[in-house]
This record gives sequence, C-alpha cells and structure tokens, in this order.
Amino acid sequence: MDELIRQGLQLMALGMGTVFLFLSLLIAVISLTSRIIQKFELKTEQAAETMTSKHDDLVEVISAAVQQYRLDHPRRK
Amino acid sequence: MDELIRQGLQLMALGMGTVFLFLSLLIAVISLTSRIIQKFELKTEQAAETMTSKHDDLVEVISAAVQQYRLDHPRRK
Amino acid sequence: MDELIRQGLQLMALGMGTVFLFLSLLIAVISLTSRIIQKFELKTEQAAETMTSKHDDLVEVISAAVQQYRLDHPRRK
Amino acid sequence: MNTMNELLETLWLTTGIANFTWGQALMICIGLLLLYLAIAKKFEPLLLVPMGFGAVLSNIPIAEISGPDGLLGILYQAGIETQIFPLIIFMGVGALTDFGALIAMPRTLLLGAAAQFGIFTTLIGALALNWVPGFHFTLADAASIGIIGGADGPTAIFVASKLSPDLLGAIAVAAYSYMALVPLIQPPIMRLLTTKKERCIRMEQLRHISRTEKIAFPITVLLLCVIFLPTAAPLIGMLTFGNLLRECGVVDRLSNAAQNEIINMVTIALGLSVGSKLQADHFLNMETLGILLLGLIAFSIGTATGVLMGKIMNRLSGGKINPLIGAAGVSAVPMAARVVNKVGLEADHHNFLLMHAMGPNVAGVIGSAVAAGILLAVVGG
Amino acid sequence: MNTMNELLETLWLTTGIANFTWGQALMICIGLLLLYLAIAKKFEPLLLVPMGFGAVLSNIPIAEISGPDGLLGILYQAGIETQIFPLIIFMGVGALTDFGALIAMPRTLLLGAAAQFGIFTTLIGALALNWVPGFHFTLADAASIGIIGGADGPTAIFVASKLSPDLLGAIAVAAYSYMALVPLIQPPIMRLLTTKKERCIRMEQLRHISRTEKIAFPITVLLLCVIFLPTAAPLIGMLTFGNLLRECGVVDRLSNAAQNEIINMVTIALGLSVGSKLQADHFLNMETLGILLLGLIAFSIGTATGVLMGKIMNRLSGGKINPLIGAAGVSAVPMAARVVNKVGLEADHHNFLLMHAMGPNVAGVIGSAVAAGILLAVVGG
Amino acid sequence: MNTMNELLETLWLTTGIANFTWGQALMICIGLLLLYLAIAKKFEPLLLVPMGFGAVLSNIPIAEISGPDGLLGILYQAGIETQIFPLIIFMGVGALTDFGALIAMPRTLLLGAAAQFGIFTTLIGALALNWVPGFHFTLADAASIGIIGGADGPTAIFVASKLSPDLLGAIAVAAYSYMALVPLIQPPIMRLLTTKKERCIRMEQLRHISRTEKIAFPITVLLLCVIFLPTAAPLIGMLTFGNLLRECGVVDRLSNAAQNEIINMVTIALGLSVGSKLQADHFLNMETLGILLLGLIAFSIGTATGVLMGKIMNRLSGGKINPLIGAAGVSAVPMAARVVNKVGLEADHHNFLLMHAMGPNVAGVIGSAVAAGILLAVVGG
Ligand code: NA
Ligand code: NA
Ligand code: NA
Repeated sequence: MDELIRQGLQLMALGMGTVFLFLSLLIAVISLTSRIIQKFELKTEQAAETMTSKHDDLVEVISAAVQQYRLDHPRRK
Repeated sequence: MDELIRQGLQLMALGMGTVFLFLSLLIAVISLTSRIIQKFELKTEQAAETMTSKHDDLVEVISAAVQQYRLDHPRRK
Repeated sequence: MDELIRQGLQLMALGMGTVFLFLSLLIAVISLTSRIIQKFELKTEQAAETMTSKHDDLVEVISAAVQQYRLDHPRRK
Repeated sequence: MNTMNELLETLWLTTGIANFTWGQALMICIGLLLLYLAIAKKFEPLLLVPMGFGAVLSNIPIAEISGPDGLLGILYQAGIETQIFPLIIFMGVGALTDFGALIAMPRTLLLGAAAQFGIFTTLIGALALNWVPGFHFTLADAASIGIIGGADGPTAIFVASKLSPDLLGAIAVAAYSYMALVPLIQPPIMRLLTTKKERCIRMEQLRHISRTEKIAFPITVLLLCVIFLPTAAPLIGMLTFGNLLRECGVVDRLSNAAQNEIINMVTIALGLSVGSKLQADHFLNMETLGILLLGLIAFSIGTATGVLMGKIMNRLSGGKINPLIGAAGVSAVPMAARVVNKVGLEADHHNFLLMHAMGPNVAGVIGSAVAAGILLAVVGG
Repeated sequence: MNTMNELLETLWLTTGIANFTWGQALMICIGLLLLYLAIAKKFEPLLLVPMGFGAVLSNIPIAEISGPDGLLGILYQAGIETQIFPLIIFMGVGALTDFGALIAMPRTLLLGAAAQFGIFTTLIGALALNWVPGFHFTLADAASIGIIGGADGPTAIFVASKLSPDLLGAIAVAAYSYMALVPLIQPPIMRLLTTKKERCIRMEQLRHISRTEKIAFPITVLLLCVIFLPTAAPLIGMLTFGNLLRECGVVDRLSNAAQNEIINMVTIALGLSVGSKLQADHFLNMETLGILLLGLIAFSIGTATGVLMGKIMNRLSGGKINPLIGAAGVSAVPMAARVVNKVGLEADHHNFLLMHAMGPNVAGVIGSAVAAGILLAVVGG
Repeated sequence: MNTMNELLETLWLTTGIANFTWGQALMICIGLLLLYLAIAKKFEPLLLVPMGFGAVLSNIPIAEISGPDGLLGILYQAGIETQIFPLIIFMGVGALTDFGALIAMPRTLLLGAAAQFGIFTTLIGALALNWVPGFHFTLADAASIGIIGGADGPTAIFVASKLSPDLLGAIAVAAYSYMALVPLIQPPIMRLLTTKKERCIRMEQLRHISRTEKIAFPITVLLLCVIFLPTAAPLIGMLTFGNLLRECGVVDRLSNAAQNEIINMVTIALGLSVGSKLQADHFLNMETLGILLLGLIAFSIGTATGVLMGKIMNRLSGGKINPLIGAAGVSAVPMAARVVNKVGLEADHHNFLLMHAMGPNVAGVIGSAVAAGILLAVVGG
C-alpha cells in the first residue's frame, strides 16, 4: 500500500470522525436548545398565533386560484 | 482653544451656511417651478386624469384583497 | 477613388455576401428542421396540448382583471 | 486650510459655476434634451432616460463621476469595455423574443439580410466623409458608424466599444434616437417605393409552431454560427441562449430572471455607462454631426433595400408577399413591425401585417449580429 | 502531513477554540447582540441582520472571510471602497421616496437644514474629545463621526468610507442603531422644547402635486447641485436619478427594479460588507465608545435644532406650523416622521402630522447629502 | 488587407470549419447532449441548461468566449475563482430550505453523517486509480473527486475550484448528472440492503417547530462551526445566513431576494462559468472517465452507508425508524427524499416518508459542508 493511500485512509478516519463528532454535538445542542425554547415559549406562541390569522377565507380561495393559474401559465407573468 | 477646533468651527460656519443657502435656493426654485408648471398644466392635467381611471371597481376590490392576503403571507409569494 | 473606399467596397461585397449566404443557409436548415420535427411530432403534440389546458375559465377571468388593474397602477405593485 | 477666507475660496473653487466649461454646460443641456425626448416623447425611454441622466452626471465639473474612480467610469470599465452589458442585454432580448413568426416563414430572413445594406453603404459614406475637411474616420470608425444601420442598440454598442470607443457616445445616441424615430423615418420611404396595390396585399395566416420547433431554432442558429461565423458567436450565442431559456420550458425561473431582473438591472447600468461617454470633449465635435447624419442615411437605406427585396420576393412568390414587411428587416424591434402594420392599415383598413412583419423584424436582429461578426473579423482582427 | 498525530494536530490547529482571541469572541457576541436587536426588537433589521451576521463571520479565526480573498473582503473592496453600494442604495431610496409632501411645502426644507447642526456640533465634539487621553481624531475622522448626525445610513457610509475607513464599522453601527432608537431618543427632547399648545397645532392639508411637478423636482435639485455643489453630485445625482425613474412614468420596469431587486441585493451586500469592518482589532477600542457617545449627541442636537427652527417658523408663519415636524428634519426616514405623528397624537388625539412631517423628513436626506458634499470638498480635498 | 482574394482568405480563416479541432467538435456534441438530458429528461435543468450551453460556447474556435477576455472567462474569474458564486448559491439554498424536519428529529443528523462515507471511500478510490497507467491524481485531486459523493453541486464546485480547478468541469458534470440520476442509482441499493418489513415501517408524525426554534437553528449551527470547524465557515456561514434571512421574519424583502432574483442570476452565471471549464483540452482525457466512474461509486456508497446507519438506528430505537430515510443522507435535495418516499410507497401504499426523509436530506447538506471544511483544512492548507 503506497504512501498516498495511507494518507487517504488517515484523511478518511479523520474526516468521518470529525463529521460524526460535529454532527453528534449538533444533535446535542439542537435538542438542548429546543427544550429550552419550548419551555420559555408557551405564552409568546399564543400571542403570535392569533396575529397571523387575520385574513379571511374568500381572499385565500381567490388568491390560491390566481396562484394556480400563474403556475400553469408562467410566461405571462 | 486649539487649532483643530478652530478649523472645526470654521467648517461648521461654512457647512451650515452652505446648507442653509443651498436649501433656501431650492425653496425658491421649487416654488417658482411649481408656479410655472401649475399655470401651463390645467388642460394637460384633465386629459391625464381621465386616462388613469379606466379600471373598474370590482377589480380594485379583488386586487386589494389579494394584496392584503399577500402581505399577511409574504413567504408564499 | 482612394484606397480606404476601395477597402470599404470590398468589405461591403464580402459583408453582404456573407450575410446573404448565412441567412440563406439558415432558411434551408430551418425549413429542413421544421419538416423533420413536424413528422416526428404528431403524437407528442396531442399529449402536450391536453396538459396545458387544466385551468378553468373563472380563474383566467379574475387573473386577467387583476393583471389589467396592475398595469393601470404599476406603482402599487 | 487656514483662514476663513482661504476656506471660502476652497469652497468657491469647488462650485460648479467656477469650473464649468461651455462644452460641459452644453452637454448637460443635451442630456436634458434626451431626458425630455425620452419622457415627453417616449423615445426609447428604457435606454434614453439612463443615458440622458448619465450625460448630465458625466459633465458635472469636479465630481469626476465618469472618471476611473467615479460610479459611471467604474460601470463603463466593468460592463462596456468587457462587453458584458451588451451581451447580457442580448440574452434578455433572446429571452423576450418569440421567433415563431420567423420559423413559420423562414424566407423572411432574406428581408432581414437585405436591410443590412444600410450598414455597409453607411460605412462607405463614412469613409467618403473623409474628403470633407475635419473628418478623419478610420476603417474601424466607419464600421462602427455603419452598424448604426443595424438598428439594434446592443449590437451597435458591442461593435463600437471594440472598434471605436471614442465614438461610442455619439453612435449610441444616434442608434437609439433613430430607433425611436422609425415611425417618422420609414413611412415616406415605404410609400415612395411601393404602389398602393402592393401595400394592400394581404398575407396568409402563419402556421402554428410547435414547442419542439421553437427549441430547435436557437440551437440550429447557434450551430450554423459556430460552423461558419464564429466571430459572431458571442452575440448570437447569448441571443440563442436567452431564447433557449425561454423556449425549453424547464427553466422558467431563469427565463423570468433573464426577461426581468437581469435585463432591467443591466439596462440601467448600460444606459448610465453609455452616458458616461457623452462627455463634452468626446462628443462636441464635427464627427458627432457626421455620425448623426450618417445614422439617418443608414436607417433610410436599410428601409429602402428591405422594401425592394420585399418587392422582388413578391414577384417571385406570385404576389403573396406584401413588400412593406421588408421595412421591418432593419430590426428596431418591435417598432419597425408596428410601423409596417400601420402603413398597411392606411392602405387597407383590414390588412393586419403585424405578425408577418415580426419575421423580418427578428431576422434583422440576426442579420446585424452576423454583419457585426464580419466587421469584427475583418476590421477588428 | 505524515503521522496520524501530526494530522490531528493540523486539525486541532484549525479549530476555532485553538485560535480565538478574546476580542474575536467578544465581537461575535456583539454581532449576536446586533442580530438580537434586529430580530427581536426590529432595530432597522434590513441592515442590521446582514451587518450583525457579517460581524460574526468576520471574526471567525482562520477562515479569513473578511480578508482580501474572503467573500466579505471582496464585497467590501468591490462595493464600499468604490462607493458603489451606498450610491446604488441612494438610487433605490430615490425610487422609493415620494417627494410630494416636500414639493407641496418647500419651506420645510429649512427644517431639514436646521437639523444638520447635529452633524457639525458633533464634529466639534469629536475634536474636543482629543483632549481626553486615548483619542486621536483627525479632522477627517471628526467629519465622518459628525455625519452620523445626518441620520442617514448610506450617506454616513459614503463619507466614512472615503474619509475614515477604519472607523466605518463603528460609525455604521452607531448610525443604524440610533436610527432604530429614534422613537426613544427624540420624544423627550421634543416635549422639552415645545409647549403643549404648540404640539396641538393642526396644519392645513397639503395640496395635490401634479405628475409634471414631481418629474421637475429631481431635475431641479440635480441642476442646483450641479451648479453650486458638484461635490455632492454623486449622492444627489443617484438620489434624483432613482426619483426620476419613479416619477417619469415611462420606465416602470426600471423603477421597479431600483425599488426591489437592486436595492434588496445591494442591501444584503452592503450589510455584510460593513459587517466586515466589525473586526475585533478595528472595533474594540476607546474610539468606538467615543463614536457611540458622539452619535447619540448628534441625533439629540439635530432633533433639538430641528424643533427650534420649527418654533421660529411657527412664529413667522403666524402659528400655522407645528414645531414638532422639525424633529423629522434629521431624516431617519420614515421613523422620525412617525415619531412626530405619535407625539402629535399624544397631545391631541385628532392631530395627524404624518404627511406634514414627511416634508422635513425627506428634506433631511437632501440636507445631509449637501453637508456630506461640503465635508468631502473641504476635508477630503 | 489588400486584394479581394486576401480578404476572402481572411474570412475563410475566421470560419469555424477551417479551425475546428476534433476535440472541440466532440465537446460541442457533449454540450448538446447535456442540453438534451436537461430539457428532454429534466436532468437538473436549472444547472445543466446553462452548463451545457456554456460547454458549446467555450468550444467555439476563434471566438475565445472562455478566454480571459471572453464573457465566460470573465464570469469564471469573477465568480468561481473567487468562490463567490457557490457561496451565494449556498445563501440561496439556506433561504429556500426549511430545516423544520431536522429540528424535529435531530437524530437524523447521524444519517447525514454516515452518507459522507461516500466522499472518503471515493477519495481512496481515486488514489487507488493511480495504479492504472494514465491516471495521476494528487491528494488534492482525490479530495475534489471524493466531494462528488456529497451530492451537493455548490459544495463540489467550491472545493474543486480551490483544490483542482482543472478537474472542475468533469467534477461538476458528474455531480449534477448523478444528482439527476438519483432516482435510478439509489432504489436498487436501497432494496438490496433492506427487508420488505423494514421498508414498511411507518414513522411518527413530526412535531410542530416554533418560529423561535427555527431562528435559533442557523445561529446554533453557525456557532458550533465557528468554535470547532472554522474552515467550513464560509459554506456553513452563507447557508445559515440565508436560512436566518428566511426564518427571522423581519427581512422578508431580503429573504425573497435571496430565494429568487439572486439565486436565479447566480445560477445562470455559475452554469455558464462551469461550462467554460468543459473545453476540449481540459475535459477529453482518461481522468474525466475516471471521475465519472468514481462519482457513480461515491453516490452508491453514500446511499449504502446511509441506509446501513438507518438500520442501526432502527435497531437502537426499537423499530421506530425506517432505514430507507438513510438514503436521503447523501443530500441531492430534494430528489433523494422523494426517492425515499417512492420506495417506501412501493412497499406499503400508505407509508409516506417524505417529511421524515427531509431531515437526513438537509443534514446531508450540512454533513458534506463539514467534510468539505475538513478536506480544505488538511489538503488545501
Ligand atoms: Na438589424
Ligand atoms: Na439627514
Ligand atoms: Na451531502
């Protein structure tokens, strides 16, 4: 086995090791962050929810129809 | 009072002087221009006015509704 | 007639010659291509045709109205 | 900076009135005139508004906006010297153009070819002007001036920026102004060269063109260009690239980008950059007058040869071709095609020639790109 | 690279923790703070999100993202050193701004003029700070710091990038932060300097402005600038160019491009580029503290002088002008105008001053561009 | 230029047929093949249409469109050599990607990690190919070839343009072609390595992710990258920047710009630029064949190791994870996730795995960016 391939194998060990280490760490940190955020969020969430639903249904229907029409006829935009 | 501050004060006098002079001049010229344009414009205006109102109300209502819906849901655009 | 103008006349002969040759060739090749494509296409065409007409008329009408309104009021976009 | 007096003097020396040359003042008026024509008379406003404004900006004393470190100077170097801007505009033109009318009637390419006579006769006219004292046009200059007759802005800028950058300002102004004046320049020539009977000829409806044919077209044109005229490949290449984006149907995001945001941004930048060549010392001279005159001749001859070729084709086809559509061969898309339609309607109120004129109209774009390729190959070599 | 040990060492030496300086860690925290303020507190998010993120990126060890070959470094060189980005933003601001309120009441330009006192008193404040050990502001530095008082981001970046590139980061942070803080900074000053009666003054409705007047406005402003203050021409030129695109009515494609895709793209690039100047070694020093302090003073004085000029104009006009609208003269468009409206409504629940405050608000933009022109002419010469 | 004969000769010498090499003709055919695959077979058309067209343009004799003064050459220098284009594409990818599925199931990051085995085994494969006469891959070349296994176009271009610019054309063609071929390459491997029972496993519905969590995600990823792997910071930085623009909710203008106009423009420019590396003398050699072969191996191994890791996680979780979703870990967003869904539906007509596959799918993007950082740190150092 020549020198270059030995280097390649080292690189593989190192590379896959780092990828797994880094992404495992990410798993830990994301899970932790999510748990912290979920705790602090109950009230904020509710306030936000009510704010975003001020559109009425008719508008949604018309808009979706127009959207669909556009998707079918992209060049006229 | 040191030299640098003396220069600063000069710059202030000069700067505010120029700002006031320039903007005062602008006041005069804008007022003058407006008066001239208003005189020459009566007829042109009327022609222009009628041209821009060729849409009907229904379209305006639908369009405003769609617009509003879009503003509430910017990401779907 | 001086040298420069002689060169210009040569350039004209050459240029118009090439333009006509090139565009004539293009006529031939486009006509040929069109004939080949039209032969191979009958079935494909029909499939494609039915696919593009899946929108309904109401949507088209509303959309055209909105489009028109937009064209009349470009700045609100 | 020491005393208040010196300070005031510094400031006075940085005012415009203390530094204006007459040339700069005149050029600013010309810039305002271009803005007036663009806004009030709708002369090719998309180009002439930025160009006119650029002309004003580049003639402001002291500010050096067109200098190597000024905004317009930087834009010019980045986009015109490198020829990137006209090429990107060509991509946008390709993405905006439906070549259907041309594919339906490929013969009309001959009309687009004939109209290129305007380019070459003007080239000779420019050389002939050297007999008049005060004119010193080289062959390269003459080629750049001739290309005005292509009636196609980006092509003219592409050629002139390579062959005669000093004349670029005047050439661009002439090209865009006469494109805007096509409704005034062409009709008299068209009426003079055709009989009322010819103008009344109605043409058959064009056949439907399939998507595959539309996809094959840009590739066909590109390949022919690659094989026979590679010097025209940058222009033809970007034109056909834009058109392929449009027609291939699988990259609508990119096609829309080429038709909208990209061409809009580059149009602003191109207009301002070209405006930067409207500096007094480059523009205010005899040569500019010569260019304006020659440009008008170029458009007129191109129109005439287009119509004459239309008459020949009409004879050969047994009266099926209205010679008016030959006038659209100068390009000036889509203005020239509209003019054809209008003159046709004058003669017969039910004779709609717009679609038939679109064929030679877009053929003219290809024709002048080919002519540009030849000029660059022979003169620019 | 030979043994596994050496390899691991190489890798360890490329980790962040092995290379962090305390300054970099602190600057990353400051970047995150800017992101927090932008996202949670809505502090000028369009600029502060990219700028805060840029601050984080440019303080990452080893990666050299702000170095000459890094993305942020390249953007900085291409757009800030050349001053292209602030000028293009100015074009976008022009295209987004309706100067109607100003044309209807040209007198309010005086309010925009008065508010520029903030710039020049801060300039002197910066020079005075040199008496404190640790500060060494040159006249150019002082001018760059003073321009924070213009309450106009691109103007501040334009001036600072030319006169004091090293202070650019701190100046941009101060300018945008205080623009975001206008609703906190201005009201106490406004209440202090006006009586309740003055705050209750209702103003006449503004007259309708015709399209021709709106087209004439940018050209008028540009021409006056050309004649009297060409050093302000790049800023004023691009502002009026954008506004002409908007108002002329014949180039809506270009106007929309300037208002949307162009300004959005450049805003991202500008924010990231400015963030690249928030590197630890340029930002973490006494001078930054001084700049933050002086910036606050600049905004306060500008507000005060604007309001005082409002009081004078109120007297002279016989009680027709609500002095509150003077506070909008600092620019910080449109935040300052909204603050005026809010303070007016506090005093009288039916007194809507928003439209009247838009006049001095946009006048403030022109006023600080003029001041920038003078500073560049005298100090940058 | 003297006689007509000489002129004709000049012109003949500028035709394509007089100058073609066989290699150029072949490369133009390959460009047309790429266009055919992109348009008729919908192989990643957004990239392959510009890239195929670029391949045609860059092999036109004489025109030198890929030369240092040609359009494609200029684009390449400005955007690929500087690495700006792939970084901006990464920003756009971030702005277009919803990481919700990943945040809901962070464990799936392990699947994205496992799939990176494709990169490193291919790297060794490339080095082993040196035993075959005609191949001379350096460690840097091998790293660039391996990154094809990342199944992520901009990452591959980012790495290859830094480590092996000569191989960039072949690497980009391989990367995008195999991404398009994922629906053919992956299913047999997935079926081979899983039992029917495993493929039928249904997964729990993902929990709802709040806006705050989505905002925290890009910042968390960035900070970890800053601390542990700054060499991956440019890629991860721009990815998370784009994602923050998307999720923060206060800069929708900028987010839309990143998702639309910016990424569209850069996609066109990137495709054309990469096409400029498909010149005959760089592409037509043994190494390209080797790269195409190795790329296929890379995709296959990445798929296999992803699925195997899925099987391990399934065991450990007590049968709650369908191992198919491991195949999505190679990235090739969103194609690989759709393939997972399709293979899942084959086994059980009511088993929708699309959302669950999105987690490993976007994890694969982060995984290969991390791998790219390591390769650049160790090999590029
Ligand atoms: Na033409
Ligand atoms: Na201001
Ligand atoms: Na990947």
